[in-house]
Amino acid sequence: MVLINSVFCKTKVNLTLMPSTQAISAKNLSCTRGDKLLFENLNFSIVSGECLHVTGENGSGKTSLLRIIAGINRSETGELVWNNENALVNLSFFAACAYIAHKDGLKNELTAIENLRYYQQLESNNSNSDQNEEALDEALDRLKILQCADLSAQQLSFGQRRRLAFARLLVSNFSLWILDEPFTGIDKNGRALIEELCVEHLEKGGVIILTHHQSLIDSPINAYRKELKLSELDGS
Amino acid sequence: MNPFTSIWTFLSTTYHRLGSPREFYRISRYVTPVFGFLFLTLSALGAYFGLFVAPADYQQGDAFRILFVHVPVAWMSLFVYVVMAVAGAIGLIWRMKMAFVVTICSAPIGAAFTALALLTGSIWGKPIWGTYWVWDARLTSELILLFLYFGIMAVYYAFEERKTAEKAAALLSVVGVVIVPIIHYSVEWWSSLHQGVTVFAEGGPKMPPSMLLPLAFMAVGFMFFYGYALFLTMRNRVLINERKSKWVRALAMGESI
Amino acid sequence: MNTLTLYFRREWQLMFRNTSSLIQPLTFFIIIALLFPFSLPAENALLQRIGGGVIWVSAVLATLLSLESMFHSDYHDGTLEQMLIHPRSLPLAMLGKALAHWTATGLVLSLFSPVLCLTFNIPSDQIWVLFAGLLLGTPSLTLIGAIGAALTVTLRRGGVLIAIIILPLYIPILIFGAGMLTQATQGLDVTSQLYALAAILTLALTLSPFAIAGALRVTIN
Amino acid sequence: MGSCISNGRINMNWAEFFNMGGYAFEVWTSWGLTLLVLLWFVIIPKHRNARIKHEIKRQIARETRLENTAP
Repeated sequence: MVLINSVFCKTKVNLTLMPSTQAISAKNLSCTRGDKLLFENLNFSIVSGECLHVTGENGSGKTSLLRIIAGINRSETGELVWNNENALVNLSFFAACAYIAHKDGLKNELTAIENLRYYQQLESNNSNSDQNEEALDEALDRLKILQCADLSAQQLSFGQRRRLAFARLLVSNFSLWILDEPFTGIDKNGRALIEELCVEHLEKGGVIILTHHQSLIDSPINAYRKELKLSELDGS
Repeated sequence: MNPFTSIWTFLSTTYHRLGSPREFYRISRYVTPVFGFLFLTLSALGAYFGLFVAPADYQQGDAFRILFVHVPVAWMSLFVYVVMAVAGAIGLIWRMKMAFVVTICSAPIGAAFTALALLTGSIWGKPIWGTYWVWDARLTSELILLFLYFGIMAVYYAFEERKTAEKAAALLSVVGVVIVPIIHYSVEWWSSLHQGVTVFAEGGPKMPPSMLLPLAFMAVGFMFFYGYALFLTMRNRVLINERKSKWVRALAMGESI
Repeated sequence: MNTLTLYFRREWQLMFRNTSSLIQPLTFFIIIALLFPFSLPAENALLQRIGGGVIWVSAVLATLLSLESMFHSDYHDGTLEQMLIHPRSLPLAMLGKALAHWTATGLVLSLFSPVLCLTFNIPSDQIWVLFAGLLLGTPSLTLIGAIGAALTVTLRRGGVLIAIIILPLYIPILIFGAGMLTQATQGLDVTSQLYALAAILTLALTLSPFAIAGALRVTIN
Repeated sequence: MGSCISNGRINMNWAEFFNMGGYAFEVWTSWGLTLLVLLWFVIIPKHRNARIKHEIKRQIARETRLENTAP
């Protein structure tokens, strides 16, 4: 299955139409690393406008869970349901889902705008280049890094790189954002900016799944928040 | 119920049973000794006919008696590779735990068969060709096969996470099985020193029955040996893989399952 | 833009930003090939006889060397994770990437091989045979090798492991490629070997992208 | 050859049999090596099986001890 499902990929997925309500739910997910059982029988269900905040100790499997939801790793049991369909064999899920983690997926050799353009081209077949370029500038501007557009990613500061990674969310039409520790290494203004983007996304009917080691009580996201706590299992 | 349906039901239940480590461990307890017994009987018969009964070859003298171990071992080296790759493919496609165990446990056995085929082949070559090693097509193919086995084992031991290691080794064995025929034909083209295929030649075997009989006994016997050794090693691997589970813990405490 | 072109162009863009990745394989190829005359009696007749084989072995080693870095940076900067989950076909993406990689290694080596042939005193009619063989054989080397690169990308010391798992798989290509030259020196026809190399290339082009994609899905976790 | 069958009785000349028509070294090394390898793949796993079970038993003992000492 692993080999085959990527074969019959039709790249022409209609991205412009976001269904009015989105829903993602998980049934009976589990994950083991080596001998250690990170979690089992894990369930959740969120719909449009909700943000799932995954919490837990270090090593409790937060990142592993996010990678399973994003489709990088597979759960040994259970299933993931996206809009009433099995998510991981469904191309519309992969088109709708964006995953941003510690490894930012940016190339040192390329400039900020080139990095962003690659991700834009990946997700769309729209060949109107003027419109596309406009969208890139707009995304960079929104994250206040437009002045860095022609700098290579290597020259960016860590905070600027993070912002560039998040700009990716704006150039394509993703309805599910999966964010692994989105506020790490970013300054106060940057964090406020990202929170603002998240709220906007949730208001539009998007879905967010994120991990953050601290409380989100003071954050504007808190109003949309649902918590999923991963507890330490004893491993047997 | 018609016989076809019942056979199918039997096969599918067996498949599902063997797919579960616990069921495998339970069933293999009875199957393994049977394999061992069949191997002993058949190879003892083969050895008797091969060493005592078969008359000396008019060209090679008694040196041809090496072939009674060399040929079955060489066949097995390929057979094991195919089993390994098929199991690997089953594991990757249907995500069957036990299939990976078959792949991983077959590799050392197959490598040993290959090494044996090489050793006995060159020992046989010394009196016949006058040298231990010639760049003959079949010896060379065996040598490459040995490296393929080593590659699969090396990949398996390179990963710390067992599941990744199993899948990586399985994938490599599937890739290898596609390339093995190409290697075989390329090496054959490259060198045509060796005597032609004797056993499965057109128009029936050219071997006299006195030679064919022990060869057949040994070949089938070695097949059972593979099953025997495979199940023995698989039982250990299952215990290690499932050591946290209740049934293995109960087993270690002396309870039966 | 379709997946194949997108990845081919991206890989090119990256390679030209990083010039050392273009120069290294070629330099390595030349140095390896030129080590042989130093380690053998400097007789023109001998060098002429072994020249084709030496160039083929050097091409195999140079390809192998370049493979280790094929997925390295993609893995470390997270691009590979993103590739696994974008809605485009991963095998096609890998095919594009591998072909681009070939143009920087195998193609460059093949184009340079006639010059090396001159240093080995290989007659001009055989230079063409060697060139055609390399042109048909090196893409298969890259495509098959990429499977090994994908399997070992997460390992800290993957280089030796790539060699162990991939070199045995290279033997048919080496046999037909170098054997073609032996045939040519004896004045025999080489078309059947060319067909064999073409057949291997066809297989590699169709199957190895799936194997590379499968290997990445297995090892990235 | 080392044996001949006459009147249903097998008469063995063992010295001749072991000599293998002058190929004693080759034949017996091949058969011996094969036997050795086959034995290896039987003895080692059987030995290992007992050891694995023993180790799991020790592990369980360690765990129960930890549980008992814990408050």
